[in-house]
Amino acid sequence: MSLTMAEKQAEQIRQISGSDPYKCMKCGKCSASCPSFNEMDIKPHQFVSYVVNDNIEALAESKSLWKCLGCFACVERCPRDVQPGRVVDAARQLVERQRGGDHLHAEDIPALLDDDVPQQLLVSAFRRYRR
Amino acid sequence: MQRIGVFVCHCGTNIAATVDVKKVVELVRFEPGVVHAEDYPYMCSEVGQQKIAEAIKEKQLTGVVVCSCSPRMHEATFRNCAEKAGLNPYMVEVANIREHCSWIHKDMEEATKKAVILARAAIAKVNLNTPLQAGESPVVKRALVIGGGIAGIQTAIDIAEAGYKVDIVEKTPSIGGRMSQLDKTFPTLDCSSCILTPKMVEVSTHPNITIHTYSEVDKVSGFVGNFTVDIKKKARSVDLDKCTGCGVCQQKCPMKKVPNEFNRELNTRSAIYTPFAQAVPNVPVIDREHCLMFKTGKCGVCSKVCQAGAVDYEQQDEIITEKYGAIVVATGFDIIKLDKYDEYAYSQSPDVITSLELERIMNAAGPTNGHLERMSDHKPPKNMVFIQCVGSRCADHRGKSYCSKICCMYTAKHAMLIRDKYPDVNVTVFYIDVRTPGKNFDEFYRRAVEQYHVNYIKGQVGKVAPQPDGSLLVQGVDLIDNKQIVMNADMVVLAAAIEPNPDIRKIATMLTASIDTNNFLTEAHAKLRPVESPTAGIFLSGVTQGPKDIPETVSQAGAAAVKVIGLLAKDKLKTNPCTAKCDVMMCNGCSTCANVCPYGAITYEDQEVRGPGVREVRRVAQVNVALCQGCGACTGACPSGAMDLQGFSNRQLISEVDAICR
Amino acid sequence: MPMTENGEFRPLIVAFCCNWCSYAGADLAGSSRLSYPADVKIIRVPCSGRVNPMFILRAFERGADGVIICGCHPGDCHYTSGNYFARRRMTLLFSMLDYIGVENGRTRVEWVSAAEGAKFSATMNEFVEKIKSLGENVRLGDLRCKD
Amino acid sequence: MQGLIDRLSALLSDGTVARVLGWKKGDMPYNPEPHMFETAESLKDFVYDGFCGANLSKMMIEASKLEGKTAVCLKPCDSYSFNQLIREHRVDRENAYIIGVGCRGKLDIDKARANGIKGIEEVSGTELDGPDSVSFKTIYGDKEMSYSDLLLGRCHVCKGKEHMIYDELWGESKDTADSERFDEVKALEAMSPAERFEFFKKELSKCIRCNACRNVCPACSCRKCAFDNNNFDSQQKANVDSFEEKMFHIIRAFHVAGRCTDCGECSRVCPEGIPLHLFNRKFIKDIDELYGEFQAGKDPEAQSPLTDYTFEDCEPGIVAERSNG
Repeated sequence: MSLTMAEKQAEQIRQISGSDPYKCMKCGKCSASCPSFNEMDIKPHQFVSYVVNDNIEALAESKSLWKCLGCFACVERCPRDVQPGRVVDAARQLVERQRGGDHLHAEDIPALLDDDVPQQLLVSAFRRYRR
Repeated sequence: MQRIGVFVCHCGTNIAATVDVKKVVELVRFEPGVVHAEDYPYMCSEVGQQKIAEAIKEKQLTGVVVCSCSPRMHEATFRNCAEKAGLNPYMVEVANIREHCSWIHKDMEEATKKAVILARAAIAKVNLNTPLQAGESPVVKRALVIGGGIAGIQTAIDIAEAGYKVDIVEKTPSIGGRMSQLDKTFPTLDCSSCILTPKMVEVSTHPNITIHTYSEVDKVSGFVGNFTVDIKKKARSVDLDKCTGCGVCQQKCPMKKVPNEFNRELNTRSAIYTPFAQAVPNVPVIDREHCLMFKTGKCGVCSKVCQAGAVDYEQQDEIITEKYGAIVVATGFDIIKLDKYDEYAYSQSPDVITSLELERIMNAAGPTNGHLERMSDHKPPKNMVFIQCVGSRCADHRGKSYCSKICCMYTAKHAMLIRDKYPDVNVTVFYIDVRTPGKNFDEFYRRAVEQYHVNYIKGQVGKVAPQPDGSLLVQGVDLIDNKQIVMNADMVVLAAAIEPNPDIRKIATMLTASIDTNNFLTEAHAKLRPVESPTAGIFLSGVTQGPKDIPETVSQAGAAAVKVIGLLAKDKLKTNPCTAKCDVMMCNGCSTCANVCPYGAITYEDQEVRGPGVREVRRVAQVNVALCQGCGACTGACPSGAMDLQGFSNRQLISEVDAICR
Repeated sequence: MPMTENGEFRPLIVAFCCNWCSYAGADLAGSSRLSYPADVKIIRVPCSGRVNPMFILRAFERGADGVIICGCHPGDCHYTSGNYFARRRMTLLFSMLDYIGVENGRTRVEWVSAAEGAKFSATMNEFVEKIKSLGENVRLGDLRCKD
Repeated sequence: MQGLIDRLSALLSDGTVARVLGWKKGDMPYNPEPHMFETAESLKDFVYDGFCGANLSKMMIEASKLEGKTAVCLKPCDSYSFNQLIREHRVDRENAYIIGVGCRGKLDIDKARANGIKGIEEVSGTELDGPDSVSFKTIYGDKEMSYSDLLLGRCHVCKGKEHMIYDELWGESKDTADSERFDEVKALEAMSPAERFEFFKKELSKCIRCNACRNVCPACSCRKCAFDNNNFDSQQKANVDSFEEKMFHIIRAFHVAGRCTDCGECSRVCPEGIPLHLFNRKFIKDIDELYGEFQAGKDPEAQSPLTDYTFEDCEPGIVAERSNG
């Protein structure tokens, strides 16, 4: 059985994030916790159903990917261990990898900084990807 | 050589759809000892059992193998059937070709092959079975109920009404349990103590009921029909017989700063106290941890003011030993600790409370005399937010995986009562699902919405932040509108998950009753034996078995009582004949087996042993069959193999291994 | 070597399950239709403490490729302590088998409660895979100069 | 040795004991055998020298059923076995008068043979207070070997010179340990499973099932051995390929696990020279490592690790973890 592109991407997201979207009980606590909720077009609790429905294309194009601060409030508070923050993070990685580079040198970063990227996201990323 | 009959059940299509039963019948015919084999759609049915009985008689069967569902399901059925047909019931073995075969395999050839092997193992075992006779043990006509909440009270009353003696052991100074802390009850909104107090009085005055409050079960030994229990009666420091319950001691006690457990520590009590006004017995206890007399040796006020001379600082803990035929566990629940839910600011603000605290606040005998007010500044709230499923339905490390079942209903009750009494208070409920299965339950919830205009929002709260002005900022989500909501509240009420009483692990261990990963006691069968523990003689009442509301608890309490009555009504019980047995010719008398026996069933005695070329007095093991429960730990420990287990003997098990590995 | 038509190795696995927890867990796996390979054959014992090391060696000697013992979780033994004794006995026996060069994956102890049908099935699937990876058990069968 | 004989005679004469369990001269100078001496006169054949390796504790099972006390000579390591038998109610302490005899290690005649000393007619220098070298008179002339080079394997891991139980002591003992007790086991553990398997297969293939190990073992003292009863279907000796043939030594080691004092008699008596103690010592090592140090026979009150447990005990999975990790 061969997977469609969309299914493959969804599977990739599941693997990168380590998250099982089927565990979601649609309580909305992620969205309730999210400090960037109002900036987002796809809301945190919706990320999960996009993965369940293999709709990664839409997720990749959404503004939300770049609005998530990576504060992990949703990861901490998710009662079902679905951890939407990690799903967003994985989607972000997927998009970045498709653009080519998956690796940056520290000295290259300042030049690449986009004014729109929230600072906290950078700090959060450093925190997670050091080593 | 045995004459074995093999009976293969189709179980409708449950077995026959995956296992070729005809083929099984054909193949087992050639097994050693088999003289008869047949199949039938439902072996457990009247007709099926008739077939077994007929074959036993016509073919003079000495052994029976039924290939059917799990022996845990129908072994007793088939053994009874054999016994009625004149065959020793222990000459029947069941090959489990449903749960362990047809239900888990899809390939017919493979499943059939496995079914034949399982049948072969059972046939090999039956070839070595010997008729066993069940012994008898007397039944002590007295029951013990652990826990004096509504579950324990109801069970005790029902058993007592049937004419049997019942003892209740309650850890706290009074019976009454959680229900005594509640203000009103859903869905009828009647006052909790108004319906509970008469029951408490009934139980305390019933001639067949003895109540041990401020007491704990310390040790349990024995078995169904004949348990011996040590009950530790903690020193109350007040003589139960002398005290008149006048309450002067509590008024005069100089130590009034003790957190009041009954009011969920929202206010304080004196060191000598009764938990609440309607307490049974209405006799205070001295909390020795806080009493000045016990801490400093200087005080003695209560003793001085007591007209009856009931205060006794010298009183000691006392252990009483009683015998019981049955034990009911009704240890109830508590709510979970909320220290892992910091986002709701429970530990930061006194105005974030649990629902059980709200019950006390709304109760006329509670810390605010029934006035709805904030615990921080005692002002009436304007906006109240209720948050559901705090710690329930959690897959993470913080909470419980189950639904606590009662929260949806009591939250609707709270919301309704508040809107009724304080119509200017806005009430918002954040919910994931509203679960209202139960008679008049959904109607009750709809009334909260339709009649009382309680604002139910589908969604959760992410954060509660105390503000400098004393209000609480609540950030939640409305999933229907797909909007984040940020609102101000004066009080936030958390529907915290319930969990079994933390003492239950210790108690279950003493009773050797199985317990699940959530600390609820396991039933003997989830559907068909819901009030019995798998451990014979142990029964379950109330939330100790799983989350339930009051009406469910009361019906289950009654059901447990019926099971107890059914047991106590018997004069004698048949004992399990599958006990250990020592071959004195082989026994070394080394005591290894006695060291591993959990029941103290093995003793040693000098006995004259006679056999081929042997006639001497030897120290050999003796098994007390009334105590032996048939675990077989001794058989594995015995170096010589002298100790064997009847019904699961070494030879039988080895022959099963051989049959499977053939 | 026992094979199916397509040349796949089908191991022979004996599972000893205690009556109170693991056998019931296996029943629950059945009633929940949680499948595991037919290679696993279950023998009911009252308690994991009933399993004599002789039974395990016997199974191996008669051609079993793997033996698994399932009992109540520590602390939950229906007979209070049987699984604790089983735990020590099996630890020492398994260590001895490993010592004489028998692959240690061929023996296993797992605590499965009556409520853990899913765990029972998962454990058996995993164990069968493990035994398949180890292949046929030759070592215990001919420990003493069969050839 | 004469002092010991005199003391034993006195015990017999004054009626303290009814008999003496000791060693008697054998047909060769290096094979004294256990013997029950009933009279003072018979003690003229009593011998106690470097070849008295035999552990006499097991014989006390039968002796303690006899009328009157039996004097028994126990070396320090034998006293562990005796204690263990007390714990298992197999011997009657009251019926035993224990002479704790000194020991400076016992000798293995095969070590001399391996060293080319054959055709032995006489041996001297093996007594307790003897010299550091042993002299052999052989048909090929006189030979000499140092006492320590002749020691039994077990004496190189001596448990110590203290007697665990005795009524009186005779002679000085010496701790002869000069290597680590578990070195041999560790060396095996360091091999690959395939190498270990080959090692044990080679060793066990030598077994002729003579039952010498079982007959000499003080822990293997069952009235009727599990291998001789048909409950396990393990008794058919005729079948070369039968269950017991293959599993005998593993099962035997398991049956004595937690009870074996590591006296080493099994390896000493094996006519095929199978290092049977390697099974027992593996169990002892595992028990020490997993459940805390335990020496069977040291304390007759101590609970055997196999009839004991703690909630926190390791899981059987530890075997794979240790082995693979």
